[in-house]
Amino acid sequence: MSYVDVNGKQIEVDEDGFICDPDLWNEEIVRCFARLEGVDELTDDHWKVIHYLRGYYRQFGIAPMIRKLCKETGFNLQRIYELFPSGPAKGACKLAGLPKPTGCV
Amino acid sequence: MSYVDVNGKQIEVDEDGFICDPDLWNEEIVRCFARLEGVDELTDDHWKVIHYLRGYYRQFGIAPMIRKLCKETGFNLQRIYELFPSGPAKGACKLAGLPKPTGCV
Amino acid sequence: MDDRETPLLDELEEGDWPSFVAELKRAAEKSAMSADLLRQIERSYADNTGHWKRGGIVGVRGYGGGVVGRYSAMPEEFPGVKEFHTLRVNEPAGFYYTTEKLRELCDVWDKYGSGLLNLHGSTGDIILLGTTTENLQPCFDALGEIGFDLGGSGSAMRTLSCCVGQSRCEHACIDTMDVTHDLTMNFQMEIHRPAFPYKFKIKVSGCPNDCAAASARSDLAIIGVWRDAIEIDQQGVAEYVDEGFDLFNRVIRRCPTWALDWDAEEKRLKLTSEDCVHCMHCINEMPKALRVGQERGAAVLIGGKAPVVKGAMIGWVLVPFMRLEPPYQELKDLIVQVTEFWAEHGKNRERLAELIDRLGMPAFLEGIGVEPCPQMVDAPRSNPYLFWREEEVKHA
Amino acid sequence: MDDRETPLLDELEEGDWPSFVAELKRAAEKSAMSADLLRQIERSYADNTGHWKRGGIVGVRGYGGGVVGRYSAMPEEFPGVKEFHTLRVNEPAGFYYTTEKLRELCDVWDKYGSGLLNLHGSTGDIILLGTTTENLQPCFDALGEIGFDLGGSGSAMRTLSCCVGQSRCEHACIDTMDVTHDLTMNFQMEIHRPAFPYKFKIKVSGCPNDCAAASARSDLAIIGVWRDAIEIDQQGVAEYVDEGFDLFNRVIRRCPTWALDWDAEEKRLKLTSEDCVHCMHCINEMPKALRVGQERGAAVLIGGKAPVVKGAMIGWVLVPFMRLEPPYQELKDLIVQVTEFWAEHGKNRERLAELIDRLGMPAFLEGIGVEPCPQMVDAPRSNPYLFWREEEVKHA
Amino acid sequence: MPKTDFGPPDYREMIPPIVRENYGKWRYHRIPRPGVLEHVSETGDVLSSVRVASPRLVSTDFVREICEIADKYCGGHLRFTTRHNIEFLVSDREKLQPLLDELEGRGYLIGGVGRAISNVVHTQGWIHCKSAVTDASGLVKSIMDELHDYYTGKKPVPAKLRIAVACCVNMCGACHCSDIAVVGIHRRVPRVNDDVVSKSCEIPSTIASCPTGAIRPNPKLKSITIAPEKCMYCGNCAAVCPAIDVMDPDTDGVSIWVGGKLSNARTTPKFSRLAIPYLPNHPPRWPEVTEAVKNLVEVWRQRAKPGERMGEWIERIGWERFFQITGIPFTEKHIDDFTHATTTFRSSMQFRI
Amino acid sequence: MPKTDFGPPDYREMIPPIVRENYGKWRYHRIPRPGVLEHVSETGDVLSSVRVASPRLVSTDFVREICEIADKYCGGHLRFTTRHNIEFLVSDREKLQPLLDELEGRGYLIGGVGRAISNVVHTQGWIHCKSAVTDASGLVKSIMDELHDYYTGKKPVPAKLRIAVACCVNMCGACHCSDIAVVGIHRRVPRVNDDVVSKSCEIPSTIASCPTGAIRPNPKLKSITIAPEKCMYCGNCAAVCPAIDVMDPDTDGVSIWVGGKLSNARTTPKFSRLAIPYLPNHPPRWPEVTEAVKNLVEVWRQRAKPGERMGEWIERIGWERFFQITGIPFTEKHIDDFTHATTTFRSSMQFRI
Ligand code: SRM
Ligand code: SRM
Ligand code: SRM
Ligand code: SRM
Ligand code: SF4
Ligand code: SF4
Ligand code: SF4
Ligand code: SF4
Ligand code: SF4
Ligand code: SF4
Ligand code: SF4
Ligand code: SF4
Repeated sequence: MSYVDVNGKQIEVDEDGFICDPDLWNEEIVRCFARLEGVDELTDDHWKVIHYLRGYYRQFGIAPMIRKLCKETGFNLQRIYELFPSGPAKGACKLAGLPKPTGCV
Repeated sequence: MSYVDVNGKQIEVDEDGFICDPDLWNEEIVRCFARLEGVDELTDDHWKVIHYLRGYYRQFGIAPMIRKLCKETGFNLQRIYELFPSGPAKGACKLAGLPKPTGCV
Repeated sequence: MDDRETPLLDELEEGDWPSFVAELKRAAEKSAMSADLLRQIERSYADNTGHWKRGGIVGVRGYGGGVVGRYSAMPEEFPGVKEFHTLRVNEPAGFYYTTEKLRELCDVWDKYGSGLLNLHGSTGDIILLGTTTENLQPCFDALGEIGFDLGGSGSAMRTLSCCVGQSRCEHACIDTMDVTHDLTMNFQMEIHRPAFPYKFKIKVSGCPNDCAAASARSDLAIIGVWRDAIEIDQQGVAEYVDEGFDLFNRVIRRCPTWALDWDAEEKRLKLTSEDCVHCMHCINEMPKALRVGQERGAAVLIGGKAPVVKGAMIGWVLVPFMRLEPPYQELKDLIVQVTEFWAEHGKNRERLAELIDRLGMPAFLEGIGVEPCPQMVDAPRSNPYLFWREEEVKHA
Repeated sequence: MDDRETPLLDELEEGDWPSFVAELKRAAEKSAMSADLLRQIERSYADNTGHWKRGGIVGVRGYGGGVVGRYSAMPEEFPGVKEFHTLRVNEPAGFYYTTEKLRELCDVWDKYGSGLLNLHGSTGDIILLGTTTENLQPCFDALGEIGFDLGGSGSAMRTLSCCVGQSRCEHACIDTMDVTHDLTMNFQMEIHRPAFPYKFKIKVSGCPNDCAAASARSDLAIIGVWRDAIEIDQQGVAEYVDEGFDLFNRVIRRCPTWALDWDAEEKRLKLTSEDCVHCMHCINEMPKALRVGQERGAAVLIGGKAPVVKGAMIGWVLVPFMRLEPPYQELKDLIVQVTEFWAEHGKNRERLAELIDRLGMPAFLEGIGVEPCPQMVDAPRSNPYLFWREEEVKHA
Repeated sequence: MPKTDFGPPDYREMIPPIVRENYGKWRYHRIPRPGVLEHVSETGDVLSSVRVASPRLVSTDFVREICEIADKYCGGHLRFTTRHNIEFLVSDREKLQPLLDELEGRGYLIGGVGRAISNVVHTQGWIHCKSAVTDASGLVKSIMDELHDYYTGKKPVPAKLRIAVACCVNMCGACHCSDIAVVGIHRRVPRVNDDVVSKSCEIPSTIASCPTGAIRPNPKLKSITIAPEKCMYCGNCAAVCPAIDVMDPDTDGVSIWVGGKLSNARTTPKFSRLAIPYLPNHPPRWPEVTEAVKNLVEVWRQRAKPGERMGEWIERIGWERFFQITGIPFTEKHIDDFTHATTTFRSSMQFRI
Repeated sequence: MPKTDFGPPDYREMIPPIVRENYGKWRYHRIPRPGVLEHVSETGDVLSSVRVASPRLVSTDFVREICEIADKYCGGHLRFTTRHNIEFLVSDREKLQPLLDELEGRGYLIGGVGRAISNVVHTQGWIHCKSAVTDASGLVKSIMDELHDYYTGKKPVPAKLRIAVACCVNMCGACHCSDIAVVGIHRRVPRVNDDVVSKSCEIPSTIASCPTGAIRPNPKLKSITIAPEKCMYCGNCAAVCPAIDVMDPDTDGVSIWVGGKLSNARTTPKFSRLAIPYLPNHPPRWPEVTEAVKNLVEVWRQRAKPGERMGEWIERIGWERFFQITGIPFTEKHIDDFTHATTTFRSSMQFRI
């Protein structure tokens, strides 16, 4: 396991940079992760996606399917990749503090 | 629908003589039904079967399978027919105030 | 009864095929019940729907089945069929009768019932069609006098039936009628006092032609088969060929496993016996020349049934070969094993096939103590979802 | 690297079949990653188990897939494979290469990765086996320079692949390579940015021989077929026969529908074309004399997949015949219809076949607007459990 | 206690002497004329069995009549077949022709043997069953009035053809494995009387009775609810629970199934498959059903090879062509969507286009 | 933004001139010697393809080596087959024999064409996959070291034979439709780390991932529980949830499946069927597996008719005899008990006793 320094706090993440204890998640962590994922500025659109993901996960215990994410946020897939260049799973879910999605490889 | 006179009370039964409203069931009814089913005297053994049937029905919402009935009461099939000459379904269940069993015809 | 009362049914008196309406009328002349039956049926034809009530649990003393209760839904209009129960009467094996016995039966039935009957019901019973609750017991008693007992109904072992077998068929590998009669006598308790999760049917066919339709209609089918080579009378075959019989197209090419070949020079039919799957086709086509082998016995198939609930099934091979000689102990033991397991694990109204489907064939086989064999399957499993018992894995 | 470090693997350098261990060693000479890979594999051989961690979500910017992340479970011991991700590189249709292109690829891979690769992965990709997270992006960029893009991974449309088709096969009813390339270009978005419930595979075979194994390994298989009669060069057939070819046993008898017959007098092969089910057998056996017909197109089969979760499937006929000419619009529309329906109704990790199994084929067909046809089934349903739409019943 | 468990008459007392003497000794048989089987024993004895159609639903007088005939020609013995035909068993060769003459004189139909259409296995229908969607006896009579020439052998057919009729999907016959099966079906979701459910229904059994899991408990009403989109009207719930009604004369109908068989000859036993999902239920003559059955028989009769049963013929020509030739439309209803549906989908390129 | 979505190299730039010129014009082919295909075009052109075995897992130097050969004899063109063989494409007839000589000289195996065993389709194994029960590459090498004579044509076989190896039941190949398939299997119920589940598992997905419904939620621990009697160790839950571990070197093993195929020639595509449920996982040479595969090949080779593939041969002689001849015991494991099990039970009297 490795650690990411978030304003001095050591946050444990797995090899892929996903947070190990989702309970530790907070907005500062997002900002820090964002930089690592190539997101320079966190806009409202970013937050919309992040909040949607967290809400969905809290309710259903799983990450939404991408199609659902697009539908509910109103962003098409292209736009999601603009917001999160490493994609919804590697990018958005990671920032939202979700467990690694189970979509297949 | 027809009615059976139980000590002056008219109890509604279907063509087969099964009680229409199981909530009306009581021991007097049993005694009356018993006569109609050719059971001359209600012994402890009879009551054991009847109480078992009612208990099971209350718990599971269905009549027990015959095999279960035999096992739990300790009476073999032969004995059940001695107690209730018209058999466990037509005889015992009817006396116990259960709905008509769904075993096939 | 007035002829014009049944204009719709009357149409079914026309035509060459024997008419059940004629029979209804014949009975109606003697029986008020039958007359009302005729009227109620006419009403069904007019309304396009049946007029019987659901339910009907009636019977005779000491038995849990053998009678199907039936009440008219329009008893005021058709009082004769207010109660119109049928008695299922166990047929003699092979459906053979002396006219004397049949007449006795008719007399009893004219006395206690509608005078209408089915020869036979599709399970095999003689169906005495329509009597009152009151008449059930006396009718049963009178039947007993002439040697007719009731058959099965409800969650019981049902009346057995069989093909004509050795009594009139050259193909019979087993004595179907004797097996049927013997099992029937042996399982009287199971037939008359329902104690199973659901119905349980047994039928017996003498060979794979399955003239008793056993594999589709019985939870346990007993079907005769042999395991040595087909007996070939080469002279007989040559005669067929000489008479212009198209051996190649009628037989050789249609053998499912190409087990046969014709040696034109030697005028010999060659059989690769290990390829023969006992389909009967060649024997059926040339009964004068070919004959089932000498090592005879039966296979036991299980699970045949109609569509409800999990879909229709055609019986599955449980035992590919079993010798069958009186007193058929091995067979009886197997039936007990199977029904015991089912009675123990089956749910209410769950047929044997459905139980096996739910628990898995391996679990069932283990439960009844039968060894797996390749004849049981068309092909081994294709999915990798294998179970392992703890002992097996530990030793590895 | 010391030879005695890998005694177990060394045994696999013996024998005539080309050795992957030799390849590992060749790569290990140049690459520290490969050297550690070799060591870790040796350890696996000793321990009887793999030493990779689960998980691994890494990639390149702008894509959601194309890389399979992999981390060693023993990074201290084998630091070279601490990160050991594979890049799935989309192969050119038909697996044809110029040596120039292959060399360029090798150069890039020696620079950024382990120097080990699979030609090819079983989906069809070039699998570049092992690089670090850091090197992913530069490697991808360098691949782009030489014209290699990534293929699919994750819940995406996967890299397509096909048989050699018209480029080298006389049986090809469609231009498999062009279809593959065209679809690949058309569906770049779906390949690179996973947005489906699960993986979705497409493979293309030129005829029912299915040399791309499409029907077993693709959610949507495109398989060439014709619908007029097989072209018969009678002269050619006669030559086969004259040369002693056993026409009856090798062809006529093995045609699954007995569509062929040999007229020995006229020396003509007679084809009952309506009986031909395009199995290819006769054409395969006599390629010099028989040929697929002229009205050519493809069938589309859906649902092929491996065992997990509901069991393995072989593709089911969805469209029995479709003409396939560029720009393949009908086919593309169909693919969009199918994937849209699946994306809309499928659950996470539910393959197309599993969705159809869950909802029923009739509901699926209605959903994608394809008319039912008898080619879709081996036989119509046998259970009486039919659904009726309200409109249908009302009009009755 | 009354006498019980004594079982049926012993067959040994029912069989005629010739059968007793040649039991297990029959060598072969031939069919000298339609409707007659001639079994030859290794003892040299010859037994002629004359097969005659029966409506199955008969009066005692009918029985007495056939007994009378059997007394006259068969030494007082007769039998019935597993398909409900009557068989007169003639051991005295002299009596065969007179028997045939008398039977014909009385209007009996002789046939059903060998390559023929035999009697129809059927069920109770409106005569006695509470579940009957249609009337089996009436359907059989209507159909066989059209087809009896194939029974008597006046018109030859390529092979045995077994027809079965069932008045509901319980299929109290071997409909599911018949060359042609006629089955009554419902098409409307059952109506539930909640009040009666709460009193006389074993709710768990009723829920378990539904093949497609369409039934949910409705605890509020102490009743159950049927999900209409899941219900395919099999009526099994109505068999289990008296408070459920599935009958509906307006929408009930008849379906037709083809290609089943049971013998193992050549091909293994086969299920019947859906041909026509719905035809109207039109007593007393069911013209649509009769017509459809006749069409199926005719199409088969004219095209099958000798010895080829319905299902074998269809498999040879392919279901694609079966639908084309018969003119029956292929619809989404023909595609299975029950438990094992996927195993019936075509997983190959072997089809006709 | 970097360049994206430009797709693979265009095949038109990859194919050799002879292919470009004869695209769609090939008339027939013949197999002049094992491992060589000769395609004849309607233009008269002849293309010889020389097929050579590849370990599939190769180094860049290997690739450079084959490129060098292709430059010398094939104008700088080559291709790979769908089963990972290398094909050298020779348009200049003169160069064919020298190419063959050079290949043989360098120790390449030429073969896999026509009636032969071709290359083994296989998977990553311990080389790269986290799910690998066994090592695919090692198994392939061990098996093919025994069978290469059937690849090169030194020993002829009756028909094509396709072998596939997969390191787990995900079967990343077409194992499920191969003449012989070798598949790694687990035999122990996975272990669950409840603590990790609660943190990094999508519980609903994990529950849904189990084919047999063995997984239940365990709300108390915010985790899940596996019912051991329902689990058949497929490992799918472990693929979905990082907290589940199914690996167990002590009990893991290898299974063997036979009789699958994919072509539509003669018979329709078939699934492979279980032959041997378990053999030990014995690297580096897997003697038990190698032996078993060889036995299967030999038995088939000696008994099948010309042109008869493994599954066709088995179906002709019957599974009963297959088990008898191969000496493989038939056990309860061979009897299906998954969803469509009942459709695989023998519903006929057609069997060998
Ligand atoms: C009388 C008979 C039809 C006939 O006219 O021949 C018959 C009549 C009934 N059958 Fe049957 N079955 C009859 C043979 C069959 C057969 C054929 C056989 O036994 O060979 C089958 C198919 C084989 C099988 O058992 O699967 C059959 C499958 C059913 C089923 C569906 C069972 C299933 O598992 O799918 C039911 C439904 C039920 O049990 O609730 C049923 C239920 C019924 C009931 C009892 C319906 C009911 O609940 O009231 C029918 C009573 C009709 C009546 O009022 O008399 N009957 N039933 C047959 C019995 C006659 C006899 O004893 O000889
Ligand atoms: C690399 C490859 C095997 C190979 O050595 O060739 C492969 C490797 C993996 N497959 Fe596969 N599959 C590969 C072709 C296949 C195929 C064959 C095909 O595509 O033609 C199949 C069967 C067809 C199918 O898709 O059903 C296949 C069926 C699976 C499955 C089971 C899917 C199912 O629905 O049954 C999984 C399980 C999963 O998705 O979690 C799977 C999962 C995997 C994973 C991603 C396992 C994992 O979760 O880590 C493997 C990654 C190994 C690694 O570390 O690189 N792989 N996988 C193949 C991809 C190479 C390529 O892109 O060219
Ligand atoms: C009398 C009867 C047995 C009984 O105990 O009652 C019987 C008797 C004979 N059957 Fe049968 N079968 C009888 C019902 C059946 C049934 C069951 C059914 O129809 O419900 C079958 C299975 C039907 C199916 O496959 O769907 C049946 C399938 C056969 C076959 C196989 C035909 C085929 O090619 O598929 C033969 C062989 C033959 O006819 O060549 C056969 C042959 C025979 C032979 C020739 C056997 C013999 O040598 O005596 C008998 C005369 C045949 C005939 O009628 O053409 N019997 N036979 C049954 C007469 C029924 C009827 O009245 O029509
Ligand atoms: C090169 C290749 C296509 C490609 O794009 O790479 C190919 C090429 C040819 N196949 Fe194939 N098949 C190729 C994989 C397949 C596959 C797929 C697989 O194995 O994964 C199949 C389906 C396998 C199966 O059924 O399980 C396949 C089933 C066939 C068949 C059917 C054989 C049969 O009787 O079942 C033929 C016809 C024949 O050989 O007579 C065939 C015929 C041919 C012909 C003769 C076609 C032609 O006229 O050019 C080619 C040479 C055959 C040969 O190698 O004997 N090809 N062929 C593949 C070579 C694979 C290899 O390296 O061995
Ligand atoms: S099943 Fe066989 S033994 Fe019985 S009557 Fe038919 S042909 Fe004869
Ligand atoms: S009984 Fe059937 S399988 Fe056996 S040889 Fe005769 S036709 Fe062939
Ligand atoms: S699938 Fe057909 S077209 Fe393609 S290579 Fe094979 S034989 Fe040729
Ligand atoms: S392609 Fe197949 S089905 Fe068609 S004629 Fe040739 S062998 Fe027969
Ligand atoms: S088929 Fe249905 S309606 Fe007819 S008798 Fe059987 S249960 Fe009754
Ligand atoms: S009719 Fe059949 S499908 Fe409909 S609810 Fe009742 S049992 Fe279920
Ligand atoms: S078969 Fe299993 S272990 Fe092998 S590569 Fe595929 S997923 Fe990995
Ligand atoms: S290993 Fe497979 S069967 Fe066992 S719990 Fe996991 S998913 Fe279910």
